[in-house]
Amino acid sequence: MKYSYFPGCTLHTQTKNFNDSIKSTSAILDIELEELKDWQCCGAVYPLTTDSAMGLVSPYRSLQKAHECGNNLVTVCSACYNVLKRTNLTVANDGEIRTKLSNYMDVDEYAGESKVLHLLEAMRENNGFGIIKEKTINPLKGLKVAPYYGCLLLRPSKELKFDDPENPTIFEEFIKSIGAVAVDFPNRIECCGAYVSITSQRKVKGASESILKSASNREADIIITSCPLCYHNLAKEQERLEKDDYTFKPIPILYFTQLLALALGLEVESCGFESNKIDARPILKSKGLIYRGDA
Amino acid sequence: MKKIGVFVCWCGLNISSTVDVGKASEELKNYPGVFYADDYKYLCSDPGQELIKKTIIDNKLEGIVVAACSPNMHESTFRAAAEAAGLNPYRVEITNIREQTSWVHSNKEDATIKAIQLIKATVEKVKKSEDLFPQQIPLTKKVLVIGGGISGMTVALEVAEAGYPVILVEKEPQIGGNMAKLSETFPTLDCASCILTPKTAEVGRHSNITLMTNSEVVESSGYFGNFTVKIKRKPTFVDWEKCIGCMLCQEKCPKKTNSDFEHGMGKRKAISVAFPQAIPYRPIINEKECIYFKTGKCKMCVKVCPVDCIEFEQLENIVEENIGAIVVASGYELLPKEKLSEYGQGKYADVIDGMQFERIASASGPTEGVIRRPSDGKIPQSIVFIQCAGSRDNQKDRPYCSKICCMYTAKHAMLYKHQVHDGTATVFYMDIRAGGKGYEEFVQRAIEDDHVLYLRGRVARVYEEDGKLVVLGVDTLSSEQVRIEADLVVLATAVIPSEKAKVLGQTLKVGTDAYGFFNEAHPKLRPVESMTKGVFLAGCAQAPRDIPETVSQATGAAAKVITMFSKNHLVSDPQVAKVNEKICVGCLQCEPICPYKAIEPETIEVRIGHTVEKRQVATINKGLCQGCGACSVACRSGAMNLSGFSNEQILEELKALCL
Amino acid sequence: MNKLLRSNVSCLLKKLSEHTEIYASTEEDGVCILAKLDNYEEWTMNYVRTANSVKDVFFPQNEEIMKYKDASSDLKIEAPKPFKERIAFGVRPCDAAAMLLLDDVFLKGEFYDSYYKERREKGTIITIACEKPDQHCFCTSFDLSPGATEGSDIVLYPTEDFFLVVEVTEKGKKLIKDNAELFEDIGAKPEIVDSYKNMRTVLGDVCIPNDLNEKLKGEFDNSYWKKIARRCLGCGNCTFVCPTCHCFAVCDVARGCDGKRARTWDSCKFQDFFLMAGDHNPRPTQIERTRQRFMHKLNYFKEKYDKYQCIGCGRCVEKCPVGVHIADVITHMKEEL
Amino acid sequence: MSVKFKPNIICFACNWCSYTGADMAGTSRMKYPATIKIIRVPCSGRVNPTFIMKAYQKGADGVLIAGCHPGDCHYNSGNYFAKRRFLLATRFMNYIGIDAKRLRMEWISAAEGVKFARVMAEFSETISELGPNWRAREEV
Amino acid sequence: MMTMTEKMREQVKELFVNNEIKLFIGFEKGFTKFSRIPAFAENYDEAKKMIIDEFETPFLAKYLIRELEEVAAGIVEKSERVAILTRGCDYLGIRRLIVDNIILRENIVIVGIPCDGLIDVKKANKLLGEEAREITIDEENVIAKGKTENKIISKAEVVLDRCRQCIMCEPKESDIMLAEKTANVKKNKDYSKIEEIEKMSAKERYEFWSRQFERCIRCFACRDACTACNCRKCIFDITEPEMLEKTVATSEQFMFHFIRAFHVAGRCSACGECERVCPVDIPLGLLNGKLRKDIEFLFNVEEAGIPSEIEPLGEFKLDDPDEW
Repeated sequence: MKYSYFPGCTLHTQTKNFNDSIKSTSAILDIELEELKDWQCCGAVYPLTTDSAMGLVSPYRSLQKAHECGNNLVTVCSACYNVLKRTNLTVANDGEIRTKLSNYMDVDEYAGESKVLHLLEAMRENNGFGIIKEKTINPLKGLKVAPYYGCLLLRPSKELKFDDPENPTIFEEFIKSIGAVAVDFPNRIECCGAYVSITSQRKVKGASESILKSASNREADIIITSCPLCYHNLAKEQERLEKDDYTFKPIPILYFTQLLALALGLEVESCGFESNKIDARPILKSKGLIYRGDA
Repeated sequence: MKKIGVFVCWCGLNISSTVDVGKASEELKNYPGVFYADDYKYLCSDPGQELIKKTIIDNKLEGIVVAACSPNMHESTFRAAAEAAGLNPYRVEITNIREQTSWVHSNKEDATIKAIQLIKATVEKVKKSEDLFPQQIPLTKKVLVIGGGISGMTVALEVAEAGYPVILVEKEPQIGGNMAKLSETFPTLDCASCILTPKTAEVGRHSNITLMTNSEVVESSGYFGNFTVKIKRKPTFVDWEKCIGCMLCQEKCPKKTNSDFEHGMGKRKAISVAFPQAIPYRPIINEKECIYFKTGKCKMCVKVCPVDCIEFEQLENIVEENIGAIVVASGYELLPKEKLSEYGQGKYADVIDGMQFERIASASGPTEGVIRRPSDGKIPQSIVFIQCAGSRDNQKDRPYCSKICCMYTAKHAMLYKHQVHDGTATVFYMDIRAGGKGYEEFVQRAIEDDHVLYLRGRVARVYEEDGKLVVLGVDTLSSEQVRIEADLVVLATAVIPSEKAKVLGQTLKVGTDAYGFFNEAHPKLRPVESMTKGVFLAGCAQAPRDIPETVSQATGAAAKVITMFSKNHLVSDPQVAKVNEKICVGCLQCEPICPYKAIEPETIEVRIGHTVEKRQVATINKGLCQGCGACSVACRSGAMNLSGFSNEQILEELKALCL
Repeated sequence: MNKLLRSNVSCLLKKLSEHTEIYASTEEDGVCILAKLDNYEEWTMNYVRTANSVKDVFFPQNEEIMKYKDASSDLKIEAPKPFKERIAFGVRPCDAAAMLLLDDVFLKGEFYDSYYKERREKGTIITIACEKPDQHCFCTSFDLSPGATEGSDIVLYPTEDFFLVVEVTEKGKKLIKDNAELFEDIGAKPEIVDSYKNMRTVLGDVCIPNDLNEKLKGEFDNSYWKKIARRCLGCGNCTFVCPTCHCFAVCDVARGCDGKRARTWDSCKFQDFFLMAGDHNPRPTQIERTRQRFMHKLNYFKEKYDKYQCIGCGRCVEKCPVGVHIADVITHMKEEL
Repeated sequence: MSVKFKPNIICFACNWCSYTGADMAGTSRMKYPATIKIIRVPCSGRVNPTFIMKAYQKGADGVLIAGCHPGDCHYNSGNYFAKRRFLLATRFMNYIGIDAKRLRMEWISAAEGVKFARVMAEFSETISELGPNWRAREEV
Repeated sequence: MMTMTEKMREQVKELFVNNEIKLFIGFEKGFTKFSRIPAFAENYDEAKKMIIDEFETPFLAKYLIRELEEVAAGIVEKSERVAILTRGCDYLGIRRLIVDNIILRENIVIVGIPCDGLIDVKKANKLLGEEAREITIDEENVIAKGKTENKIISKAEVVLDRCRQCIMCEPKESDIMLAEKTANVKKNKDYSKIEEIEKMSAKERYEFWSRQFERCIRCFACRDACTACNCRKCIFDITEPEMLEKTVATSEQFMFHFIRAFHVAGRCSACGECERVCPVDIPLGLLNGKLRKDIEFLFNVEEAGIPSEIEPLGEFKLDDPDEW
């Protein structure tokens, strides 16, 4: 299955390990991701004022270019997925904005014909989880993984239709397919504070803290997410917690493709564990999932 | 050429002030086809009527045109007069020269010309009229009530009292419906079964009511006054005639199963009766759970039964009944909590819905009235009630208000507080809808006397955290987020139509709205009738409503049925569609247009010379057709025509008006 | 014989139109029809035959017979207004010959049709000989030819730049005399006339035996009728375009107390043409009606007027949607009987 | 003084709403020109487009169809069918040359007597401006 | 296309041999050159003279009405069935009769042939300048031999107008398919002529149409050729009520064409047969086309030409347009 791939701004910089693991794992699962030529910022959270069409220019451009290459657009970061998918819908339904945008950029009109998919959706679409189960060489037995969805993947559910907004199961399926154990912790769909962290630390502190606490008292070994912004907030909060609240046991946060890479038998080095803020290798080693050979 | 009489009315000054009535009747005297033309001061008065009758009899007139006020006023009067004089009433037509001519025009000359033209047009219409005779439709005076809840029983009792036979069909093995499951009822807190059992008993023993429990209506055909209905009687595996109701079998039966009457709160035996006051008080074997059906062994009930009335090989049978009217009282169900994923999607045992709380609080319930936690049976110290769980929620495409939840949640809170004085009962609500008689006072009593804590806000999520149920909500009045750890959470889930309602609607050809409630003929003026003539609605089948409203609506439906049965046969308006079978080719393009589904294909035999040819033509069910005439426009060859407003009549009127 | 230059044809028409109505062939939306002409430039020559025939001029589809006023009180009846002079210009020889057949029907014998008679007297037919008959023509089979003069008052034989004018009837002579200035006498030119007369049609001769009508007598349930009728759709196309068909129906058009009586064409192919009172129809299916049409043309007409009722103009053949062809019938009946 | 042209307008009024609306206009003594003649039909769905064409042929200058508001129809769906037929009829007649302004459809409920009178006056005015309709009219 | 004729003969032989049909309706050479006329074969040797080629052919669907019993007689057994040669446009006609309960699908055998446009001999003659003596057709172009010179014309130039807007190249479903399915090339709708007329002023439009209608001689060929007109007794033959008077005045002509157009509104599948059979070539397609265009636009019907179970005028949507 061939898709256009929209990495999103952090994938080439801060979260390079996420991007590498995506490329390596999708190659194995024969999902061909062809990166969009000279893509730019997806427009961040769905432009707040929907009445002005200008906020949709950049997502429209990416969608229009993906459509020209003739295949659907896959993205990984929750924010990009949210923005692109909702722009796709607005453009499909609202002829006026569509003409305004295409006149402004003088490209021929694109009316939302192709689809926007998250990498997990692309996997689920063509029996991805079945293929993962087959190709998992090193199942992560005994590893308790807490999937953190965040909100941009799920809401507004009528437009995104990613999963059941109140009770999503896609990450659980993914975790089962790589052999790990999914931990059901209540705050998995609470908001991590997103970009509010820029304006008011106090609000974010509360949000991220409750997520981490809820995951830790369900004895989760690893938290996985697919959104660099959630990763950033949770990781930063974890550092603060380590300093102030010594009772708190830090939990490593990984991108789901890193665990996938491990499960598919790629070398540990290529999974990019080194650039995670909290190193996950000790726990993986204690669970006997990596460095089995050496002491 | 027909002999037509024209009568122009002065109506005192109303018409004569702007229409020269004398000139009009003069002009009409020598119009082709008019035998007698005259004007009179007040035609609708008795002497006026006498004048018309006398002229008809003396001159043996074949058609009458009365130029006076609007047909909506006196058409029936003049038609009755003509009928008294022996002329078919549908040979009389009215020209409206008052409301639509004299009163609305000032120029006398124009008004007179217009009046004369209108009268000439009506004369042309009468020339093309035919004798029409109202249809006598035979009527079976027997009513079928579908649903044995409080509404079905009320209708059955009312109609039975009026002396007409009633067939009451109930899909559960016993009647009582949802009301039998309730503990107490608001606003008087009197116990539900105390006020219900006299009614169920009376239904049980009333001579006019044939009770068919454990059965469903599977097919219905025919039209109002003449329905034939097929009822499937599901097997009970116990011969209820022989059974004396000693319930030994229920005691001795080894197999315990989940009782759907208790909504999962309690258990019952494989052979048992749902609750002690059930009518008919006879046991039924649950095929899926009974050991004999699974393995062929056990047969304990056969051993203990003194009158040997267990029949394992009992089969379902289809009963056919001729019915005059149908009352749909299929009641309601609560939205299953599995549908509400934000409240745990049914995973947590201690998150229950309103009906389950009723069973726990009910004296004949599994806990004999003591409110306990279903998970560990402990008495809960803090309960959270969540209103509008699933209703007033666009996300779930159910924006309507279920009307009864505010009241029964207040009742639940009061019952709990009466048992556990120091317990805390919190109610998350948006707006309290307590509009009935004594309702608001009831809720005030819950707040002030029983100290129920009402928090205005919706609950975001409910999840289990080390044995406690954490309720995340908000209190919009103090605009603070609220986190309550409760022992028990009761959801006031939405009222939805009973799950077989949609199928029932299709069988009876009665429309349902987007949510599955039955469509009433007119929301304000005809709430108890459905769109299909002869099918009436009662209770929650039509929309969520509480018991007082249900009973009053049920009595209304019963009144409708009784008025329908008060006549020996039904008279249908003869101004309905009619098919000219010589021309009809049977293309049935008229069929989709009829809103009353009164058109069906039929095969007729036509003799041409010595060969008999079979042909398909359309036929009209005179009982259902209301005479709108939309089908006659779809008929290309003009085979479908509407008597009273036929193509010929309208065309002649048109031509006369354009001369 | 005279000569008429092509250029002054339109001025001839203009001159004639002062006191007569001119019906000439004109092209309207791609179809050549014989219609009342007021602008003479619209006259055209490039057609083989006009969609409607000259029958339209003398026996129109819709003719008012009489008018009546306030029928209920004192009935007054008005005759139709007298007809004006008419000239049919650009008619083909075969159509002109057809008029003779109609004359037999409407004028011969004890009773005549006054309306038709008046129109015929006040009408003159100016025919133009056919330069190139097409595949449908078979007028030669009925001893006519592209240059035949029967039925027309004046026949114009077209050559490159002028028409050779041949007067056939007194009326024709008179007309030429009145407009002598437009004509030039160029003496006899028989070779032009003969060249048209011996021109053969593409279809060639169908050579109808003289006693075909004898053979056809009583051929009521010949299987061949069923074979053709099976194809026939039952539309009135062939009868309405045929210059020789003359069936008509009379009907009253009432408007309240007054109205008029009108005569309109009717076709033996219509379902209700033979419908009688009491719903009896002697020719209920298409077989009888198709048989009737050909029997009338080849049998009954011949017996009554000793001429076949067909002139081979080919209209019914060209216009029949399913290709029922009278020549086909003739050849088949010739062989079979 | 040239005799002002008096149009001849036919109105098909549905018995349950518009005809009663017309009566309401009468009882409240509204005034509208006497050029309009009303034919009572059980429902606007009863009006066959052929009747409209027949009206023009027989000499009507304007035709108006009055029916119940969509959703109020006594027969539940009559006016929806009428709307579809009217949409096609008005466009088709305009296409063959009969001015679309000469045909009008209005939803008039039983209570809208005022609206009935206003629509009648308006329509009569537009038709008088348009003048007599000779197109597709028969000459007797 | 010769192989097509042989394949047809083979199939027909097979059908007659195992007694599967009682009649086969196809085409045969007409009396005049290049004309194809309907042919009825009740046994194999009558079918021998039947041919299939790309010349203009009449429509066969309407014959089924007379050849088959009434629908009420039910499904006849195999040997009583009627086989009919069907191109895409014929199929629409047959569908029309089936939807109108005039014939039963089980009583007919559809012998389908693909077609990408038939040849209009008149156009070929016009390009040649005279009546062609011989016309041969191959893959792309047509060779017309006149008396003196021959002319090679590309097929696209001489294809029939109605085939240019063909909405169905071969029958959607058929019992026997003589040739493999051609690419069902989707032709876009061409309402340009209708838009041209719409742009005219009301007066011009009235003059245009009254000129056309005046030529009409009321022969009812258009009604008798149209499969949508399948009534047992046509309203124009009914005298009480007299929708149409016998006199052929202009107003009666307007009435006739208005009623006929409305009776095929939403039922006409643009087969162009009424235009072909009209003796005075009235552009009836522009009348029916206007109604079809409006139906597609107003009630957003995808393709009003394809017969639907319920006609567009037989149903309604709550959100039908309100403005007029």
